[in-house]
Amino acid sequence: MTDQLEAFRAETRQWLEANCPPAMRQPVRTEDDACWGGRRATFSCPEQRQWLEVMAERGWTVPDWPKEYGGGGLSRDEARILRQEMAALGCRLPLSSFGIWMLGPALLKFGTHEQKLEHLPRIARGEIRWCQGYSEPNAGSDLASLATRAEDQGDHFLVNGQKIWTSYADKADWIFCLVRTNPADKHNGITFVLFDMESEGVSTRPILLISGYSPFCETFFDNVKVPKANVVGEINRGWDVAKYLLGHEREMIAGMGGRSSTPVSKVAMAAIGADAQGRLDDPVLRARIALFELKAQAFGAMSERFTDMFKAGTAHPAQPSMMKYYGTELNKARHELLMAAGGAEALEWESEATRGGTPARDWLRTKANSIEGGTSEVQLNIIAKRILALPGA
Amino acid sequence: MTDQLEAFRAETRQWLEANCPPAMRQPVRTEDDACWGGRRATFSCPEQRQWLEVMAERGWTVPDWPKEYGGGGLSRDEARILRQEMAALGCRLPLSSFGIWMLGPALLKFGTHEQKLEHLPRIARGEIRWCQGYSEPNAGSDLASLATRAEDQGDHFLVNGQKIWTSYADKADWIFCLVRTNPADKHNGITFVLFDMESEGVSTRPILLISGYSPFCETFFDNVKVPKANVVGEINRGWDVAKYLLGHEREMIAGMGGRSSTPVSKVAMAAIGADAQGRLDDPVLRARIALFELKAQAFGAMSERFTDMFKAGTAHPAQPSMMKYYGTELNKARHELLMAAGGAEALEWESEATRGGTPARDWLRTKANSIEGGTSEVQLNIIAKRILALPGA
Amino acid sequence: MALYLTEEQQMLADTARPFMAEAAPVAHLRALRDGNDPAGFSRDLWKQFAEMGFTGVLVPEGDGGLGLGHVEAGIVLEEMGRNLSPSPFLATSVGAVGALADASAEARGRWLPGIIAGETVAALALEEGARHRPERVALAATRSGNGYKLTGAKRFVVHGHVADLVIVSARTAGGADDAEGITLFAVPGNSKGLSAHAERLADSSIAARLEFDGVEVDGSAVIGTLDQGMASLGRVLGGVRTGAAAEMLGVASGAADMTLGYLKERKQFGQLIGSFQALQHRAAHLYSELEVARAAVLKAQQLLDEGPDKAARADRAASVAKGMVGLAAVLAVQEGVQMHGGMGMTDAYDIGLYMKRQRVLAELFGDADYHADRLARLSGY
Amino acid sequence: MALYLTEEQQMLADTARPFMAEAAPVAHLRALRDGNDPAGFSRDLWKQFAEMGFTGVLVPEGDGGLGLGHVEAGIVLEEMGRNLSPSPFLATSVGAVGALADASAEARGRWLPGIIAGETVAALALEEGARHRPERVALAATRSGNGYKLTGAKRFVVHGHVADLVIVSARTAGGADDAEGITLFAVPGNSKGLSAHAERLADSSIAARLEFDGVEVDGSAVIGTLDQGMASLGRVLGGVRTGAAAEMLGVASGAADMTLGYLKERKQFGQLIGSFQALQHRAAHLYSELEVARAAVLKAQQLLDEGPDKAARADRAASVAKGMVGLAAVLAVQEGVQMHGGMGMTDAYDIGLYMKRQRVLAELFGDADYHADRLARLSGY
Repeated sequence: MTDQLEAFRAETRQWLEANCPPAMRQPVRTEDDACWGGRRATFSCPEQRQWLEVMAERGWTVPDWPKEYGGGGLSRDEARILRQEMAALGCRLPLSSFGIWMLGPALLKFGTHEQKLEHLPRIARGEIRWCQGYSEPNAGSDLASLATRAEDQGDHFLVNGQKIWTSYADKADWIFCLVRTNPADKHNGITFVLFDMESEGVSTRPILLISGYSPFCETFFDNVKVPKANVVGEINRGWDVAKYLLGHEREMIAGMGGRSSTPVSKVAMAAIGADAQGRLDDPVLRARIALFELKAQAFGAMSERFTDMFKAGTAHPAQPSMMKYYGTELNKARHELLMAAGGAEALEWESEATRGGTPARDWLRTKANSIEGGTSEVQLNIIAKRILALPGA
Repeated sequence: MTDQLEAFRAETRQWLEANCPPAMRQPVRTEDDACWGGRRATFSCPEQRQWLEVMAERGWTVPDWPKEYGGGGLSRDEARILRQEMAALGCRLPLSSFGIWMLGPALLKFGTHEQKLEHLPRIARGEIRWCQGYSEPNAGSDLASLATRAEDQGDHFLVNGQKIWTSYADKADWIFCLVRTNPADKHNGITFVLFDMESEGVSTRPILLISGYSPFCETFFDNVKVPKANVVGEINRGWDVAKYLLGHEREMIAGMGGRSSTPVSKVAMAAIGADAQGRLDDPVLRARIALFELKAQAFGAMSERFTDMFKAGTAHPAQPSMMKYYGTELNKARHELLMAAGGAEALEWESEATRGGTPARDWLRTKANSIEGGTSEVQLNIIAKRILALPGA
Repeated sequence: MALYLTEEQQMLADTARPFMAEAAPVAHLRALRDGNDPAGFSRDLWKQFAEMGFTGVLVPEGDGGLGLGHVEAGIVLEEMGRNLSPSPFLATSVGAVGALADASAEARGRWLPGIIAGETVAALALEEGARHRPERVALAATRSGNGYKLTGAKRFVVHGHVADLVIVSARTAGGADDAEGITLFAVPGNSKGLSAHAERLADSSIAARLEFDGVEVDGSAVIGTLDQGMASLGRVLGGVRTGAAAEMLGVASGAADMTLGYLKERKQFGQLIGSFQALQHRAAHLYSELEVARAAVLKAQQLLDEGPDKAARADRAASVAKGMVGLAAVLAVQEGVQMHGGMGMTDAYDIGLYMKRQRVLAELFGDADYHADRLARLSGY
Repeated sequence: MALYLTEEQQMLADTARPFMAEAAPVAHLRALRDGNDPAGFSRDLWKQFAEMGFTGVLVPEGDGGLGLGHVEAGIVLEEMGRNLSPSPFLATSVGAVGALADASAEARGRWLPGIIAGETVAALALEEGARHRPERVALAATRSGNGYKLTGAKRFVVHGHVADLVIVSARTAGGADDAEGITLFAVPGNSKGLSAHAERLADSSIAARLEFDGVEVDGSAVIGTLDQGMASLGRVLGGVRTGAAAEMLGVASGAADMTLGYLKERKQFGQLIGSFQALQHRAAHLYSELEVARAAVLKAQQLLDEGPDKAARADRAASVAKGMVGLAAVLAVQEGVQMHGGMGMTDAYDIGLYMKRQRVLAELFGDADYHADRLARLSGY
């Protein structure tokens, strides 16, 4: 077994070295610099398209999906080895996709064989770009209070309403979406449906964020026809699918906390310099950074532990809430320190020196970390109730 | 007017210089080192008794109370001048007394002429030591849920129940006490009564605190007879008196935050020393102290502002809650830093070098600051409701 | 002096508040930003400031101003902060006016009337590194005939690219880290050899990097005593630190008020979110921090206004004010954005603009880290 | 290695937990304290530790021990912390055993059997100032015949007044601040010239100031290489810092559990106080901090157990663990006392004892301030 895996590792490395173009071994700088695929896919360079194609060919955009649905059919160990070897070479993800990260796992668990065959291979090849229709303007943290109506018309639903925070809805081809099919039952009146964003009655409007970017949209549905064959799971049981997906999303976001990034202290030393004793020449900031980095390193261990326990199936089911809460708050704290460390220059919004205001825009962007995917307050409620078993008010 | 005040200042200084014994110009070290008076008064030295007597003679133990009740009859300005001159000479308070700080103001506002004549002069002269019977074991922050019963027996009440946190009840002569006279009405069923601690059926048990001291008692009432003449205010309206007193207590505690004390940095420099650049040789601790002292100095300004606004009658009536909350939390933070600054030596519990464990015991004592007189949580509730007008849950 | 506003000061506040809310509300900032205004502020508004008497609030009556103090200047600044009103008021009417108090009669006669009239805009060129280090001055001023020649660069000069007058700290003796040997100069913005590279900041204000390539000024440009500029500079910094604190306090108060309003109108899980105790306690804590910050600001302003006798105390109090407001205000905007939830992340809501402005004001003239450290150094630890 | 306990380690935990809860619960500490016990711990309990195999957990099998690692030692320490069990385990079975790994065969033969048998108690004499500064060593060891003569003083030597063996850091070359020139010695507690001044600490443990007045030891007392003691000392510190972190984690977990229990039984305003959202959020936050601290401790333990290859990483991880637990545990005991209200202030309730023990453990081998600074220095900033 181990010999087999070592052989797989060697082959994989060789193949990656031969097939991953050097341009695709550079870090991704912005969300737009990643490859998102779709009907209207744009590629930042020819190598990006090439990399997507060779990886999709092997099913390695989704290494652990079954081969019949366009996946690589790799075992968990093989998939891990592929990830490790890609990381070792610095290979970019060939495809960034909500289809892979979110819809795929839900379809694999709740979809019919027909639905899997129709959607999964196109996701794997990056042919269809998906977006997620969950949040609504008046729902917020209380997601299940969603109001977008789906009227039963026999073989189809007629969908009316509005979604918000749909990531890249203006660039997506299809949407997976929660709609209300029974107004009388909050949780058991929700259905999980899929439909084409080119359907009549769908329109989108990008939302300008405080960071100056517009990764999200408002999305409007005006008498949109959705065939009943596009229901995933049972009618009125969409909340089960949604919860499964949310758990998945939380883990993903939680996992991001552990990724390595330039230590704040390095940024600070570059901008501020050292004193005669070799210490950062800003004593109070230095102390705040030191206490932060202590916590960040401890959280690095926590991320490792969470991953290990999650794999072993021994993590508390609500543990992702803790990871999400702590990781996002830490990331916000990190960017506050980075702004202090950068001083006046970090305040620049458009300058070349800051690559178009990257420090300030990233800092503002992180403020959403503790809001999207369930606010910090919601995570604390979950920890209090589900882990600590504290009583309801 | 100003001339008159200046003359008063000069006389006062002269009198204090002539009459305040040098031993009474040393700072008070512990609560026991202060003069508490009472039937069983003990004096740490003859000067302490002498100082009480000469001050009581002039009514200056309670400078702004009316002369007919044993006070000094001073105007607000004169009383301020007296305080300033005492502070300038370092004169101790001649008398520490809950009778002065708490009961007196309540009697002056709610008492009958007879009650004032009976009690106030003895308070002023330190003849009777008072304690306060408010808290009960099952009430805590929800003070008004008190259960100590007072049964109407015509000319007297029969009191049964238990109080807790009665300061120095084992040393007090009389108690002012909240009792329940109507179990059907939470707030309008409470009566404020006074009685002698030597009454039959009263017993006390000191509570050992984590600091190793026992300033508080549990106090038990077993069929204690309390004449109706000892009711302050109306029967069943004792909550009004209590609220008035609590506000008074909160102000007093709030005011304590502003008192000057050795800066943490001085203690730290003495224990740890300076580095080559003259900075405290513990860089992260130094930063934490610096951020603390910044806040403490800002709070010093706040104390000044609160006092000024309070005098001018423009402070929000719930502002003492903010002062109490912030001041006590700050004081706890201060003692955490003092413990760090003192290092291993500050951990000593009985040593001579620490004057019997003063740093550690004081540190532990401050933990009660945010509990007694209304917890921090209660203060935050009050601020949220009464100042910010946030809605009830 | 009682630590609250006098009746006259309260009257000024009652005038300044509606004026600013009408003349320069957040919509005014948005219009400048969306129109990509090259100055970053409105000269028309500056004229209106003059009509209100704000521009000369700190100019002595003998020089044609109102002869009022830092408390009054702070009232204007707080309302600017509350409305995010872009204005050269802090640099000009507090900073430059403060510096010119030590300048020659000639320089005062040259600059003050324009400032009072709302025609002259000034900038402060005091920084050379990424962080606030006013005592590190490398820009050199060398003797040249009857005057001086200035060579070097300054950074983070807010609206320095359009300033008519630039107050510059320059080295006339000693090394870059010496407190001695610094001299302040009043340099015309249109001087030969002075060039500006302007950059928009996160809050849509514009700051410049100024290059001094042998800029020549005559002797009347010297402010205060040659080589002893730290005295004037210290006084100027006391004023602008306190002023920036007042403005940032306005930003924080505006953000907190907006957030409180949101807590009282937004429903989640069938309840007003302001009824959730966890949010109530956080709001109450924030309120407390802001009250403490307000007291610290007023204390510094009053001490500054008490004149030279209180200079040392005022100097410390300015650091307490700037540092304390820095701590309280960052909490106000962070809680503001978080409590607004997703809405708080959108450019359409104003709360994000408060976060940006707070960040810039926190950095300006030293943040809480700087001032905590400064107080520690002044206290000998 | 996966960052959770192996089955064997979990089994040890399942054994240690009931043992400690029965043999050395908080009542055991109270009995020692109220009886004013002169040692501050029970020799009987130490014998029981030996019977359980705990005393030799880190002693190699070749020397008669269990040959297990810091994860296993940490399991014992965590349960000690949870029960506030006073024991010389950390100093003896982690500290001294760690030091003796570098000692002569003679010294190992002399001390290890007694330790394993629960007959020998060791103390660590590493501090000379108020705060943890292990690299500052002034206590001098000078050559004397075949051995050394030790002169100077050490502070904060936990149960140093009754120790059979004292591990001492001494200066054999260089100045007081030099990293070079330090040598570790294994000194018998009953040596001539060694005197102890014992002081009870806030948590009822007893620490001594040790005076070395020309204490003579022979060459076999030298641990590791002469003048190169920082290597051994560093390894010992890595072990005891991680061990103190594990014990403090137990203290914090015990305090948090007790507080959670109180939140679920205490009523105020007609509701369980644990139903108040503000307290729920604080409890959930505390839970998160403790989980993170737990991960940091286990990481450090595993790295220590991976041997010399991982020494540098383990050394940093120990600082992360000690610092992080310091931050989390102080929160646990503060929230514990506050949420217990007035009850938390009474000696009759245990929560205050947790606060005292936490404070002492936080100071021992460096607090969060020290370790944050140390990590910064190691990272070159």
